[in-house]
Amino acid sequence: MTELSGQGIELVIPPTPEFLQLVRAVVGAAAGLSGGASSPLDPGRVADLRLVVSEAVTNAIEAQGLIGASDRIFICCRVADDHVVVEVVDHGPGFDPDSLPELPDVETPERLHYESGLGVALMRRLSDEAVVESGPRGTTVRLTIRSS
Amino acid sequence: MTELSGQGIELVIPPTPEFLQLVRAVVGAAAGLSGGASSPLDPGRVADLRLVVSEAVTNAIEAQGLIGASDRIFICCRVADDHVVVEVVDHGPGFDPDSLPELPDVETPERLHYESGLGVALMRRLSDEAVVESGPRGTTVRLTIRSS
Amino acid sequence: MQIHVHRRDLSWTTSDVDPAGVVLTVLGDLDMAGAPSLRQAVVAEVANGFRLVVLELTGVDFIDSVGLGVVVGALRRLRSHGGDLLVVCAEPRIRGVFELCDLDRVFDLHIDVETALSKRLAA
Amino acid sequence: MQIHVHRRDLSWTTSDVDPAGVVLTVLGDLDMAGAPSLRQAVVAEVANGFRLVVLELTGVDFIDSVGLGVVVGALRRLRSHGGDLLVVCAEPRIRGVFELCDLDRVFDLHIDVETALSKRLAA
Ligand SMILES: Nc1ncnc2c1ncn2[C@@H]1O[C@H](COP(=O)(O)OP(=O)(O)O)[C@@H](O)[C@H]1O
Ligand SMILES: Nc1ncnc2c1ncn2[C@@H]1O[C@H](COP(=O)(O)OP(=O)(O)O)[C@@H](O)[C@H]1O
Repeated sequence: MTELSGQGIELVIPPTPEFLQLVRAVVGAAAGLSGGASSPLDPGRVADLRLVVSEAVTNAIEAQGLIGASDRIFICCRVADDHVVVEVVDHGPGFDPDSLPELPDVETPERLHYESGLGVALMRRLSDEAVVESGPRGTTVRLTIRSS
Repeated sequence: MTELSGQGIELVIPPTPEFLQLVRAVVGAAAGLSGGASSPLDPGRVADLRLVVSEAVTNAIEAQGLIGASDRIFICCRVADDHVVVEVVDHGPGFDPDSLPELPDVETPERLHYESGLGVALMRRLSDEAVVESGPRGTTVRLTIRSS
Repeated sequence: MQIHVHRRDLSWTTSDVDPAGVVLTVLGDLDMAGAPSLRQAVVAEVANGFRLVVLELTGVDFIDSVGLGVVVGALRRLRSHGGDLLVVCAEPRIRGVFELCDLDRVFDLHIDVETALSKRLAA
Repeated sequence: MQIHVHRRDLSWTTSDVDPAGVVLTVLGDLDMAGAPSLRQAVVAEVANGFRLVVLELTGVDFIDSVGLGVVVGALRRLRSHGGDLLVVCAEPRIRGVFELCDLDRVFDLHIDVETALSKRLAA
């Protein structure tokens, strides 16, 4: 399915929020369990990994919800010597990550009207690499977290 | 891949014991999270499910270890109204579940020489259905746990 | 539901502070699955006339952008009713997520409920 | 490693019992990943001359057939050196796995270390 799908851990879940905690647990554990070798990531980077993956899967669930797509969401996680790569694949409507609206300045009163819109920024800030491939048939987000 | 692979949760892991705990966590959580609906299984049956799945995956890891097969092991879990079905697929050498040796009577001293050989019996005792499809290219174990 | 929200009237704890205050202690993972419970809890307190909510996040194991969104929404709701929201959060990992999103410039993140309330009294 | 094994000499606890006794308290999941640590711990105690091992499984969260196999192997090892193994396990779920395999006919499953030792003294 993807260039990663031949290695590491894979997880397929229904597109509902109840499974987010499970995804974080699996990815966090996989990052700590590279088949006997020790983890490339310290606990802080594992926490970052859990957060960015959670953001990506949340977006995948939201995107499929928008168009009522009940397809399951695919997550795979490959652990290398000094980094972890996670891919999240959905069948939502797709989007252009380069034309997302900006949030108002954080100290203005208008900012409080925005309860969303922080996920992609968090992914970009915490990942060493965040690649989005998106089209009308769905989105693949590939996140790389290196040891700090 | 299998008749179940279109639904529920799927997990693919490297064939090493470090991942057993993760498999139990995923299957236990999946049984409790049927996409918003409540679990068909009470906590005791979820514990049974975790045990039989752990036995099946342990055997899959052992079997692949015997022939040095590094293929990953596939686990899927489908949650229905009143039961959970789990399938474990390995690429080990296969076996005949109907011609396993019997253990000596539990109260004889010889019994203490057997540190293994209880897994398949446990799976059969705790599952409502345990189906083994096995051949030289691998084994699929399908375990059904009903609400008690 | 992946979170639990416990409530405790402030009037019950100390008479020095706003009697229309309440502490909401959140336990669990504040993500897309847990956020709705907290949102509902805040809506209910405001509807019941409470104007000071102390959000105690020390027992939160995980927070993401959806969880942050609920905290932002809670502040807006309280302010629009002339009230206020105080956030208590001792865990560096959770504080770090607020900081990453510059939300520490919107909320003071207090170490414990007592500190939050005493700073408010001093202000 | 998914389990921790803590050791405590019995001679240290009470002078009434076999001074060559040791309590091994196991914490975690006793499965194919955890079993080797326990097996090694028992082998080491026997090699060091201990002849009574009390296996304290109350902190075990999960046991499967591999875990049971290690307990059976531990009993055989101790008996073959003229020693004995006592199993302490209060948790019904863990006791249930022993019972499913009829291993409660091989081991008495004691409620706590004190009961295990006093039954042994009485015997
Ligand atoms: N996987 C995806 N599929 C489709 N659209 C997406 C996806 N991920 C993000 N988006 C779009 O990008 C927007 C911004 O995402 P994000 O920064 O995570 O904020 P939020 O999801 O809270 O709105 C979303 O509102 C959505 O329109
Ligand atoms: N997935 C499998 N592939 C190949 N052989 C298997 C598999 N599962 C079980 N077996 C065979 O059946 C035997 C009995 O299995 P089991 O009752 O689980 O005991 P144990 O695995 O402890 O020996 C194993 O020793 C092995 O030879």
